[in-house]
Amino acid sequence: TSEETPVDEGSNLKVGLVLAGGLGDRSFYDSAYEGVEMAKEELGIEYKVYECRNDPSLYSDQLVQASEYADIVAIVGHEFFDLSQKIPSEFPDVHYIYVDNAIEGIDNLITISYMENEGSFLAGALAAMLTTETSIEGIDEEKIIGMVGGLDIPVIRNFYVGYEAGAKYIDPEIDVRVIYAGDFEDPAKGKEAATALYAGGADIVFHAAGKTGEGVFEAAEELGKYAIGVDADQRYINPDHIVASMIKKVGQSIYDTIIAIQNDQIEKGKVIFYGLDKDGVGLGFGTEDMPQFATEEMKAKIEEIKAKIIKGEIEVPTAKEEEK
Amino acid sequence: MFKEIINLTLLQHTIRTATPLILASLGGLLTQHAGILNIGMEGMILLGAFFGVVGSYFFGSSLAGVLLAVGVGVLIGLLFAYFVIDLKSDEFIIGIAINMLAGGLTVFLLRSIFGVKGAFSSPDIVPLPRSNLSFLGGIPILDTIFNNHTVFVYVSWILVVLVYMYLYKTPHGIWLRASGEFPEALETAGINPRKMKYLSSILCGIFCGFAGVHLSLGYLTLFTENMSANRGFIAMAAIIFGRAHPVKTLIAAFMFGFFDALGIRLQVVGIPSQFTQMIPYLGTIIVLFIVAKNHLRKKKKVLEGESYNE
Amino acid sequence: MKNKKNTEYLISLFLSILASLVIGAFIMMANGRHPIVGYISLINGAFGSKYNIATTLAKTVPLILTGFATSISFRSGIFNIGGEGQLYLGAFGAALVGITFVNLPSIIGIPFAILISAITGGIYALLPAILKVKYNIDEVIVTIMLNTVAVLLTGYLVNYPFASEVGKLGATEVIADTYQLSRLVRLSTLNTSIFHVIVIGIIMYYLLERTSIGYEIKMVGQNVNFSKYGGINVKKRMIFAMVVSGALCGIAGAFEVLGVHYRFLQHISPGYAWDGMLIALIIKNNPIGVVLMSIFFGALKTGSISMENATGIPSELISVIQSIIILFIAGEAGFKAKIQSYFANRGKRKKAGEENV
Amino acid sequence: MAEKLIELRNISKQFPGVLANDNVSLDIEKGEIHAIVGENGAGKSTLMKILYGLYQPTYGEIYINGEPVKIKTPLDAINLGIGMVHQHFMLVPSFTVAENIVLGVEPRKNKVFTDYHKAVKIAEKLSEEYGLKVDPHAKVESLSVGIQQRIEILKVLNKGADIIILDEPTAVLTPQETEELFKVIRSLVDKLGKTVIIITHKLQEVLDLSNRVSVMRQGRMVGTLETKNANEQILAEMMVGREVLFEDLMRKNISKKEVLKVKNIKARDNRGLIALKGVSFNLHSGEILGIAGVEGNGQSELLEVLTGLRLAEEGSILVNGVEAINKQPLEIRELGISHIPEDRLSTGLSREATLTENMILGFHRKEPYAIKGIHLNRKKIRERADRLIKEYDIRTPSQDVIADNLSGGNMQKMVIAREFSFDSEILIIAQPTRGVDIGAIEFIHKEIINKRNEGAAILLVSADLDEIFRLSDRIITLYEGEITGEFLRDEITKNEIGLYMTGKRRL
Ligand SMILES: Nc1ncnc2c1ncn2[C@@H]1O[C@H](COP(=O)(O)OP(=O)(O)OP(=O)(O)O)[C@@H](O)[C@H]1O
Ligand SMILES: Nc1ncnc2c1ncn2[C@@H]1O[C@H](COP(=O)(O)OP(=O)(O)OP(=O)(O)O)[C@@H](O)[C@H]1O
Ligand SMILES: [Mg+2]
Ligand SMILES: [Mg+2]
Repeated sequence: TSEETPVDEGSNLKVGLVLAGGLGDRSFYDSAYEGVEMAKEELGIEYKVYECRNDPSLYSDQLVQASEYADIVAIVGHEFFDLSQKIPSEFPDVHYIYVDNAIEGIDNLITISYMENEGSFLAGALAAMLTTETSIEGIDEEKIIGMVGGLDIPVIRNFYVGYEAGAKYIDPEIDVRVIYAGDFEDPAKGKEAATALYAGGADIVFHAAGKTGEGVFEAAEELGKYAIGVDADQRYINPDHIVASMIKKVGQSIYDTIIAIQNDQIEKGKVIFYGLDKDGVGLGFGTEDMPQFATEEMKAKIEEIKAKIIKGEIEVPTAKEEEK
Repeated sequence: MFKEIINLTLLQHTIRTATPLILASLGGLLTQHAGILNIGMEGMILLGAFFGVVGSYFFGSSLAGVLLAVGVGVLIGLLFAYFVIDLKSDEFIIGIAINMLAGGLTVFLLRSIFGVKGAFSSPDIVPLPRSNLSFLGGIPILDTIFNNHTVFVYVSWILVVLVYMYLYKTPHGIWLRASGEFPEALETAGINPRKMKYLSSILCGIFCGFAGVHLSLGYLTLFTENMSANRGFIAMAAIIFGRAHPVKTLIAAFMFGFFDALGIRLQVVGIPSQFTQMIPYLGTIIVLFIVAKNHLRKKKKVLEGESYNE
Repeated sequence: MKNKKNTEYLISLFLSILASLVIGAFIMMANGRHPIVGYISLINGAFGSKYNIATTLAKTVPLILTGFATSISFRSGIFNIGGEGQLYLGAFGAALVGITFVNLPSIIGIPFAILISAITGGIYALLPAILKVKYNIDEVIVTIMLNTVAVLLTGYLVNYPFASEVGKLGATEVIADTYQLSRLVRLSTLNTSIFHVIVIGIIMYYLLERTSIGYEIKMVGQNVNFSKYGGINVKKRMIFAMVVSGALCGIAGAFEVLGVHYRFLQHISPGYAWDGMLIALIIKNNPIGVVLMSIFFGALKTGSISMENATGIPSELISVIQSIIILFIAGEAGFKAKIQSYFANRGKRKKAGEENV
Repeated sequence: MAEKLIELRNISKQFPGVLANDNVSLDIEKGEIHAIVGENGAGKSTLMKILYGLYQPTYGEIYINGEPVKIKTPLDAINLGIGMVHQHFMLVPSFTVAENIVLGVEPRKNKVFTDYHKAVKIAEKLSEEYGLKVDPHAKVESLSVGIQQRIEILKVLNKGADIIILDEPTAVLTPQETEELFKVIRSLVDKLGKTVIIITHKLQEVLDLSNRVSVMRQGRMVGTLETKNANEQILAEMMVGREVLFEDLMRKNISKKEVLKVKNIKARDNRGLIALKGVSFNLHSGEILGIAGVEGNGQSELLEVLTGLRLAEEGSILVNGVEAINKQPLEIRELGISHIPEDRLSTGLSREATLTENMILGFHRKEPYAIKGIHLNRKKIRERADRLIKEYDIRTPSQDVIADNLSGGNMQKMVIAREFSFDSEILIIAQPTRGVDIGAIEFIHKEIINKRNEGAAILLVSADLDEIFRLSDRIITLYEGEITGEFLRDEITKNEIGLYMTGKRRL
């Protein structure tokens, strides 16, 4: 739904935010929304949001309408892979920011690609360290951790391979189990999936499943187990059972790019990879007032791993390679 | 590995997943008996889920949530009945329209009431109480299976019995069935079939309301858009499967729940999720097929039973 | 006399749409929106420019096809609720052709892809049809189940065996250029499939209204005993209707691939088959009505999006209004009867006619 | 004169397009048997449905014992002591006899639950009292029309009705059943002082049973007279509005050749029970072979086997030497067999379809109506429909009316028109005049005889012995799936044949 914003004297730069899905997922799309909201606060731009609610018959039209409205169009969702290569050339004066894929060589298109596998690697490492931390209530010494995915699609698998690799990095014989709920919008399914994982011995379950993830958190609370959030820092939803979140700074990166475009400091037609290096992905431990489950050593370990990944000493696999 | 799949949690999962299906399908089978196919259950469940949260959040009591959901259920049941029975509109269309209405309305109200999109959860939402059947404490297996469920799990089982008694053991229930099978016969007998049809539709609204509340206040403690997630349609399948008989429908609902639980667990063994998720659906078709085949065989047997030359 | 009935129906149809728009207006006002502004931008969004008209028409393509698919199956008294699944498989079939036989020329390739999609869709509908006529298994439940199965199956195919190399998509590779139906209006997805649809529409109208097969299908749907007695091969007609229905849905899927996305996407359909079913039901399976109603639905969808973007009237509101429109259209006959009997009652006449015992 | 129990004053009923009752007035006296006769569509059922509260009159009032009454629903009627047995039965198929009898007034235990045992008791007691034998536990769907008739009557009696309306009760009954029914009716009136209104088409019955008779024509009341002053001729003329003469049907004798040879047919009914135990007969061109038998002795199954609607387990059917056993209905039609089914509503026509559509069935693939068997030629189809409507005097506003709005008789004429127009060599005709009025009966009988005289071979099944005797050249009797006798028409009397029909005597 489009939020009308009062035309602001300072600048009347217009941003159109096109979402493959819809707002209210408390993760991916909401995070992108925060980006433009921030831009409005800080830079006084105005914006409209174009939601496609996962309806393929709207992708093209919404993108076109956004292009007609805006100076900068931020496209969010891998679903736009084809359109992002067609539409921009039709609107040469509009700048496009395409989030969550990698396309090169189109002058007015900058793509932002996140290394979700890198972030997930850290999440996996953390989970692996926690799952034997019997000092924490509800955790046993069994070396089992879990993940609930929304759909079995490349992006989500990318989360998984990173998560698994991270865990194995800490402890090779750790057992990492994944369940795909088959839906991004069915928390009940998410809860059952998580419940099954917890029942199977996992104490910590990472989710990459949008609204379905809400059910994972509920299961964690109900069974006195623990969960790791995704995309946004979701700890606030339930600080006592969500130990951390794998953050994908979609909003931040969109915000940065908008500034870059404004100040014209952008190399045209480029792919910007947001990995651990640019803090595009990472682990969030919430705010100070929240109980911290991860000990300082753990956090230190995480930092060490992070450094190694950035230096390239640790090779984080991606979904595509896995399939080979 | 085997114990990963077949264990008590499988049964718990089955029960939990089946409950909303049972509740909704009990409502749907009443309209079925009254000669109305109600595919509006999906929307009715969604509305129940939403208003359950509303009531619980604002009045700080899960009972209030239930009552509000029931109230809305009655209204939507009346709406459905008015169009299908009085205006003689196509029940398919009205059902679909109700699903659309529920989809739009809940999203819209979610925003105008709670100012959020997508999902609403809050510690102020009071969940439904959970059972604590201490007398089961002794027997661990029964305890894990039957204890610590939300009230509606038990309500659904009780309702199965009540609905059965009503339909087959009371005059009123007999009239309801007659109103579907041969309304004219009922009318000439001095009973107004219209009233019976209305009643069935209102009860359906209420039961679907229960199903919704169970989702948003029992099973979970939150509301998300489209959280009914096709349960209305599966409930309808259960009704058709159980030939609108309360007990058979209950069995069908449990079957769905079981296949669903099985599917999720089989993923752990490494079967691609798309296939494990097919299990409930393919399973249903296969079971239907087996049932039908046996039925035919039985019929043949009857035929061979008796011979011409006596 | 028949035609008089039809025009009468169209008029009251129009009136009921009007009535529901008025209600919608009140809803908007209750939300502090200006209904006039809203509706103008709605109409404008649907028909305001060449691009908008094109976008509207583009949306009607799958609706018309799935609408006809429903008409023919419901007419024969067998209920194909499985259009969505047939559409998915048809779409995948077409995509498969498009990525496999990459060097077929368009004149051969495109019809071939369409044919394959029709066959896959048809076969997928054949299964429930056979279960129905041979084992008397309810086709509604089977087709509903098969919908999900198809979505999951194609979901697997495009994520593993046929996953595209680039772009993190749950999708097949892009089909060869020779298969891509050309676009008709700049920026819009309207493509030459619309012409195919016109042809198919004419064929369907002819089949249903002007041929002995269409007649037999109609009779079978009305009274099976009568049809058997009259020498119609009932099972055959039901299967025939179901398969044609499935084929049409498959073709609808093919056009999404060949004309819009140029590859098979996971979740390629937002529920076209359901809308198509709705349309066919509303219009009582009348072939011409299906086309008009599809355009109306397409316009509503396109228009509501533009309206949302232009005025900020939330689209949920539109779907609320849309469901009210549907309620009113469905209630049309009933309302008419009620109003008539009301006037009949005035002047101390007692009501007549509507009882049916 | 006796006191007036019911007065219907100036009743009019307007249906969309039809004025079913036009200012009709009728008095019913206490304790009388009042017959109402009239052609199909005359408005008899409508008038009675108004009295029973199923329809509201457009104009007019109803008085009972001199008091004006409003009968808005059947419940009002029931409370006024009115009961009605409908032309088309009002029984719930999947319910048991007992459940149907007590429907609406179920006995209860502890206020809430149905007391099924009590219901059974009630059913048994009633069938005792009135000598109408029924099995309370049987499901209605599995029962013959005769039995269903009884249940309907018991249902009415159970509600304590003093005024009993019977709408064409005998249309579906065998002679024996009719006699029993009349006994019951008389005892109801004589012993229990009940009042009976009976609609029928069979004038002989009127004369046998009623005290007074009212005649309706085209929605209007022609008049009421004491039965003792009436005879068939008078009534018939009042009904049809012109002279009807029952002249004997003239038969041409023409060369007979065997066209149908049926050997040793064995088949089962829907419940899987044996219905035909090896039936054999043959049929010649230019003859009418009547099958007499009490309903439910295999007639239906025999017809279905002959027309390909039911599989036989053994036997042979030679049509001009071509084996036709267990062939598809279409193939059998193509061999030259036309069929007028016994149940026109469920088999003979589609109620939702227009006359046009109903009358083209079977021709819809034939030139010139379907070019190359596919393309429908509307012009020709409509012309044909109009022609048949005239030829067979089908009373309808237009051919675009749906069949459901025709009255029973006209529906039947439509079916006959379609089947006769095949000009098939063999005609299989079942219950051709069931629920049809005299005018139409005369017409239909003539048509049948004409067909015969033109050389068609006709197999006639009828529950109406008069009809069998009037039309047949040869008669065979069917009892429990076996042929118990075969006679030339003038070899045997109605009474004698009754013995064969009930298996008391065999050849
Ligand atoms: N009811 C009928 N009356 C007369 N002829 C028929 C009838 N049904 C079929 N036929 C003839 O038998 C032929 C074969 O029957 P069939 O129903 O297969 O025809 P069809 O409609 O072409 O088949 P399909 O619908 O599968 O194409 C038809 O082409 C037609 O000539
Ligand atoms: N519900 C109805 N709607 C419209 N027309 C009706 C309805 N019921 C009866 N009619 C018409 O009213 C007229 C009288 O019908 P009715 O059934 O009373 O005739 P009837 O005397 O009972 O004929 P039959 O002896 O065949 O039963 C007929 O023309 C019939 O078509
Ligand atoms: Mg552990
Ligand atoms: Mg009548």
